[in-house]
Amino acid sequence: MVMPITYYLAVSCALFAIGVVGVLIRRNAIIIFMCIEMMLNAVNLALIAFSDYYKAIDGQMFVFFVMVVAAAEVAVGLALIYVIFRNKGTVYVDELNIMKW
Amino acid sequence: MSIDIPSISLTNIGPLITLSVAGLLLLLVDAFSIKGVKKGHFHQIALTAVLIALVQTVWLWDRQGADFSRMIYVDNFSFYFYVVFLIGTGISVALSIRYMEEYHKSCGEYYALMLFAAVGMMLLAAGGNLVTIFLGVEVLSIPIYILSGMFREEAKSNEAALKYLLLGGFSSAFLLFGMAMLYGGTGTMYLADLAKVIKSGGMNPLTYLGLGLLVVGFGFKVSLVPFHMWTPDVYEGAPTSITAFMSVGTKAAAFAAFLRVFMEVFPSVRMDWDMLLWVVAVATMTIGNVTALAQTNIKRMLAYSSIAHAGYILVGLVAGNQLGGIGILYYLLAYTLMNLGAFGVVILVSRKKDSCLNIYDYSGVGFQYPGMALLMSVFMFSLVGMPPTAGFIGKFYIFSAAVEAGYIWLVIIGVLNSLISVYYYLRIIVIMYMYPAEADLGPVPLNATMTTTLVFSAIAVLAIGIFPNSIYNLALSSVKILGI
Amino acid sequence: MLIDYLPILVYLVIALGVAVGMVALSEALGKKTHTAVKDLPYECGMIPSGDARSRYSVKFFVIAMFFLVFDIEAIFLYPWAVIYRALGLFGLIEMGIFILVLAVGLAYVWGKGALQWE
Amino acid sequence: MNLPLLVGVLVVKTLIVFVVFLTTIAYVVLMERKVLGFLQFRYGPNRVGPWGLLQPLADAIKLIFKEDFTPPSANKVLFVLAPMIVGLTAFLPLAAIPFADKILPDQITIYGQTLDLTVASLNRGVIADVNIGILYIFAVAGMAVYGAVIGGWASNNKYSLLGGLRLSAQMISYELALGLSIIGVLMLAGSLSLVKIVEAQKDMWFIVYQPLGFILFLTAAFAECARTPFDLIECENELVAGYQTEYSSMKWGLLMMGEYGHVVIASALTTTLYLGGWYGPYLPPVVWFLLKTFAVIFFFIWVRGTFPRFRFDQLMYLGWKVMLPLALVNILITGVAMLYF
Amino acid sequence: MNFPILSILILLPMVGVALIMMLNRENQWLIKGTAMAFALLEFIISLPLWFGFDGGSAAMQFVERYSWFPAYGISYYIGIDGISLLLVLLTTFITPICVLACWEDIQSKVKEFMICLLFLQTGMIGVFVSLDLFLFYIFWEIMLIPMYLLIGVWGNPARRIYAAVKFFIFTMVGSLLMLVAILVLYFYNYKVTGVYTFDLLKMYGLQIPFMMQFWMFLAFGLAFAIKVPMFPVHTWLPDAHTEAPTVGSVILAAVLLKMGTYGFLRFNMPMFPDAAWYFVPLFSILAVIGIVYGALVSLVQVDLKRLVAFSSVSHLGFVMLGLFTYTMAGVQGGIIQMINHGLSTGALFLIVGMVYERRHTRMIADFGGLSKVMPVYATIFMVVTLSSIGLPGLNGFVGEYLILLGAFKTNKVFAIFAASGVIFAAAYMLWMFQRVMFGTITNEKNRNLKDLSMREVVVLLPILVFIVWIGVYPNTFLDKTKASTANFVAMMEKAKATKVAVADVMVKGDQR
Repeated sequence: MVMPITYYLAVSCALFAIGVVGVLIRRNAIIIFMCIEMMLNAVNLALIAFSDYYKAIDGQMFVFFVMVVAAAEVAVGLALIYVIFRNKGTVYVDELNIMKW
Repeated sequence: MSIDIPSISLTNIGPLITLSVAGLLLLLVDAFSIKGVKKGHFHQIALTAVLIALVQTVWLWDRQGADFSRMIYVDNFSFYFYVVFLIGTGISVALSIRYMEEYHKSCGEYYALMLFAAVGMMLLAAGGNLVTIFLGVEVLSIPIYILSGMFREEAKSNEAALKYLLLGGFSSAFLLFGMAMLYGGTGTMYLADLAKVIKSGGMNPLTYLGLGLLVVGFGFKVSLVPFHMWTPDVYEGAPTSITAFMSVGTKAAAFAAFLRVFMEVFPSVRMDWDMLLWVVAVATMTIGNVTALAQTNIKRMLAYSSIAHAGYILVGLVAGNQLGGIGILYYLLAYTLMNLGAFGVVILVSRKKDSCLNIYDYSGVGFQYPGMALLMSVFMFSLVGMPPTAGFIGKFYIFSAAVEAGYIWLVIIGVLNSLISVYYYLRIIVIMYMYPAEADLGPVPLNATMTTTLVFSAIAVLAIGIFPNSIYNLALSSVKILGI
Repeated sequence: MLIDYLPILVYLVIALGVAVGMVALSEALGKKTHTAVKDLPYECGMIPSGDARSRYSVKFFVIAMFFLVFDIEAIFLYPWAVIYRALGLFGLIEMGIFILVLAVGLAYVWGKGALQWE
Repeated sequence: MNLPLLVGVLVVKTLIVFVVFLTTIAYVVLMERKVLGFLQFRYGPNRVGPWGLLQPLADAIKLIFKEDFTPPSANKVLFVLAPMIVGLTAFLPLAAIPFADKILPDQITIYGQTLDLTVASLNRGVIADVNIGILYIFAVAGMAVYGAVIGGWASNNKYSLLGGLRLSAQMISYELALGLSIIGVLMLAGSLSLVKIVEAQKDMWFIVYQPLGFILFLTAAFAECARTPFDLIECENELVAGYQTEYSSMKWGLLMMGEYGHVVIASALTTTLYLGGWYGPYLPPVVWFLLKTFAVIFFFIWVRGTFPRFRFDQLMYLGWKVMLPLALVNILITGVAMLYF
Repeated sequence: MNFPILSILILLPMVGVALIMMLNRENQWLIKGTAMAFALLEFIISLPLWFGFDGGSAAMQFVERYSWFPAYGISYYIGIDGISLLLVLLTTFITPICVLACWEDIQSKVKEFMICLLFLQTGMIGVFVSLDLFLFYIFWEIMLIPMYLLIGVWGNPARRIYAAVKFFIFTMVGSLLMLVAILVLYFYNYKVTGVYTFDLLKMYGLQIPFMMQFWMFLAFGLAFAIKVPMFPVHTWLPDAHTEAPTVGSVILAAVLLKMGTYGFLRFNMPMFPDAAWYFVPLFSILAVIGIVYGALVSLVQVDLKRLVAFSSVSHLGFVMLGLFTYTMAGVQGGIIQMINHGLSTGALFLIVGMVYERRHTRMIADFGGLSKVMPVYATIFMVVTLSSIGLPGLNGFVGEYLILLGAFKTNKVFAIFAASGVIFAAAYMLWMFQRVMFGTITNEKNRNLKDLSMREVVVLLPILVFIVWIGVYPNTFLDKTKASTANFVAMMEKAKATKVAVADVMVKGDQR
């Protein structure tokens, strides 16, 4: 039951692409944020697949770090979004327009 | 199960440890207000740490090799950047003091985060493995996300932080995907091994994809066109001291990694990326400069100009020769000094909170505060690239590198861009010296540390501009490591 | 390798079947009547006031964020713990540093009063 | 390898284990009522069947036939989904918990076909001996919080929402302590597989080496199951019934099954991690395992009958400021001890 | 040569700057005095150059060379030959005059003004004495900053900023392209010789392919042409001159414009001789256009200063024409004309400035009959005007005569057109003089104007002395430049000869 690496890659790329598109078209900061996380997880998938493919541990180790980083990013991000929601009452990036985008 | 315990020497990352420990200490001191440490004096801890780290770096100089199972390079290239980051951090810390007091935020975590960001920068410059590089990027970025949003009550600050976070995260994801692809294409994450594989004809669709995505990822961090959209907003909204810090720190760190990765891993496939970077460099310089022309907010102006500077620096990378490497290293040091100096004056002039950020608020500063105006002029002329300042020598190196490599047109576009930049940098000087003061500007609350720092920066800008030899030699011994 | 997870898949199917089946069973068997008062959200017999989905204390968010960070950090301890015997003193020192950093983070959060519920 | 046959055996084995598990849950409810009655000098249920032994059956029939009411103001999909999640997350961890050493021979012959039962640990007293068993359990059990939050939010009831939020805050707070407290065990066992962990206790239960870890784990487990003294989410005098307020019929039944399922799982896990799992003299492994588990369950009920409830701030205080640092200390102590003793 | 006289000349003003920075800004007298003292000291120190200079040698003299930036082959390499000798002396000579001239003119921000002035002096001297391309470029750029500030801060309020920025940007355009060219040259030199150097004299001997010369000549040429200013890129000059304070205009006219012509002479032509020959027609035509255009435009000016400014365009056209003849007469004429222009146009600006101080207007129409109320002024004005026109016996004649002589030898058409410039010059200058000085006093405000003060006479007198000196006995100056000029002409001839030889070979090859 060994799956070819291309399957994993395809899923990973698809996830990544969905994430990118989500970031680009969605306007809700939280959803954008989730899309970014999805991109990171897509990468994780790819890394693990490669790691398995090369029978090397590097990729899996990298995934750990990515997870940590993602968590830290989420912590900061949610805090920020919360503050913004309290100050402005919205999390839609369109409405955050004191400065030009 | 047997595990090879790598022999590691913590002294090799002494500066990083110092800064981290100091950062943790700051957090504790802040949270528990230990006796004998006044709340307002956190910056002293931070500055001390920076100094110690600087001494450590100097002491480490000329060590060679790698440590932590080759995850971290211990070489002059890293050390050079350590010095740049430490100078940048030190100056930024000094510039923050009054700014923080004004906001009644004499908070330890502010300085702690700065130190952590500096650690990230160092990690980025020293990374010998894609993992370390990615970690560096994030350890650098995450504190800066927070720092940009430090002023919780200010909508602008919030907005800047969120924008930076979203786009920063976005770019990290690209960078990461690129790294994954490189890994997938070659089966290794060590830069040295990657280079070997690629040199022996290991380029395949995955590695090409990885290469491209790396450019995107780094491009975001150093704000290359077309990945520059975040820069002006974030620079404008973030607290000025942080804008200063990130404008130099992030850029220098990302360029360090950019340079290391492209010079070490991809030199054998130069043909594949030099035209790409050529175009990006031209676009970056031009768009940065032209847009900067239209700005009236000085922070925005400096933001766009920083984009332009990224373009100049990229020229050095396109050149890709030894001189180019030296040019980039020198330029980043010069840029650190001059840009921080400029932001320092901006902080001084914006007397009350973030007022006086319009360039016309500088009317009459020239003769009311001759010292400050003189400093600003030095920094502006340096940013323009007038001799005998550091900015000139930096551009000189970079452009001469490109000439040497045969990119005459790139250089011509570069100098024409410098010309455009003359206009908006000069405008500040015009306004300072040639416009009448609209009203009495009132006292500028000077602070001994800040003043000393700014004077130091100005003198340094002139000194390394007039006597670039020592820096050249340092940079030379650093770039040699890259094998160019 | 993968075959080791087959039982889990089987078990998942069965458990899911049971869970869904139970709900479906009572859905199918129980009778349904609606009255105006019965349809109201339960507030001890009072007429409900205000929207139930209002904002709630920031504390919950803060806790969630702390968890996120600390839990992920804790995850790092697992692989380490498994091979601790092989790592020996080296592992202890490394993880000691790691735990120290975690502890400083906790102390900071503590000192700043973020763990204070009231 | 004959896959269909393998799956067939697997299904049978799994079904048996699962039914036993469900029955256990049902009887834990009864046991609780009986024990609480005993502790309070009264009888528990004693009308349905001898000593009330058929009470669970009666309850089940009642629940199934009760009106399945979904409040119109609730979010329908989520409202239905929540109990399923709660139920599932209580059922699923069982898959990785070993209840005996070997229960079947390595090879059996069915319909003339020889089947190698070592594949997928079919011969062992565990549904799935995966090498990351403990992670699996945490991963699945951690999802329980979704059930509570979704249920609380979907009900569109203030009590529910607050209950759900409290539960989530409580669960994630104690999940940290829970996760960190078992690291000592992992260090001793050197594996994440629960089977390996049990096997590592052949000579000595880990509770001996890990007294602090055991206490922390058990406390955290109480909180995770939202049992007294941490049952703030449904403390009837504050929040009616917490996130369960709007639920009725079998949906509520699933919630209850989830709750008691968690208790059973937590007890089984305590047994596995600290009390030597199936090991014990004279009696068969399964019996030992059940004995130990029920002892822990009894302890759960005993505590419920004895302790007062915490206030929410006290709960948070305990979780973050006592348990978490202690868990970290425990790791260091274990580390040092393993090096030098 | 032991005594580092040139370095002292470069550094002394900086010492003055440092000193003035420390003075209290309230004490204007002290500031002015210090500046004056330094300017005079500078002049005195520069005098030994004249006496110590060996006019019979074309070699660089007073050479100082220190390794500055060895890795790059940059050195602090300075020295003068006959050409730069005169220009250095002109600089040191003009500066004290300027300090004295602005004694009362500049009232506000005196401290900064003096700082700029002395700073500027460093830059100017540096440009004239640098023999290292890199060093030269640095001085070339540094000099921009104080001049820019002089125009922008102390200029005419209405349009000073526009003028200052225009000046700055025009100059930068050229100089940045020059920087690129310098770099290209530098690396070409390395490729050919294997030595990293910015040494100018080494570049002279370099054999550069023609196409490269072509572009390099253009790149360098643009920088210098803007500075000269030559015809199509001259537009910054009238603005800068008009808006600058008197002293700014004087220095601009007297010294800064010379840097352009000096640059052609020192860098462009010897380094890229083939291209230099190639471009003779183009640049000669531009020079002639400059002469005629400058003169014609001067005719219609209503503003005194603007008129003088456009006359500069015309005069410098002469210089360029002279240089591009590559003949002994033409080049020497060009050199001497540089000095002449420095003296007479500088004096003209001073004169205009003096009347401006009194009347605060520069419109020709506002004046008339000044000779009656200001006889001394009128006399000096007359002499300077005539000098500018090129009256025999005064300096202008010498230069223009030599240039036309050179031009006639090489291309008569250009010479004829250029000669017409002399006539136009007479026309606009004399007409201007007449309108300002003669006639009846139409404007009552002019009736009570004071004649020149002692200080103002002292300012102008030294210039007059030289105007007459050069006019009567130019050989004093020509002798000093002779050897250097001869050397230059010989270099150019040699290049032409090789080019002809190459062409011959090619032609013969064709025939075979």
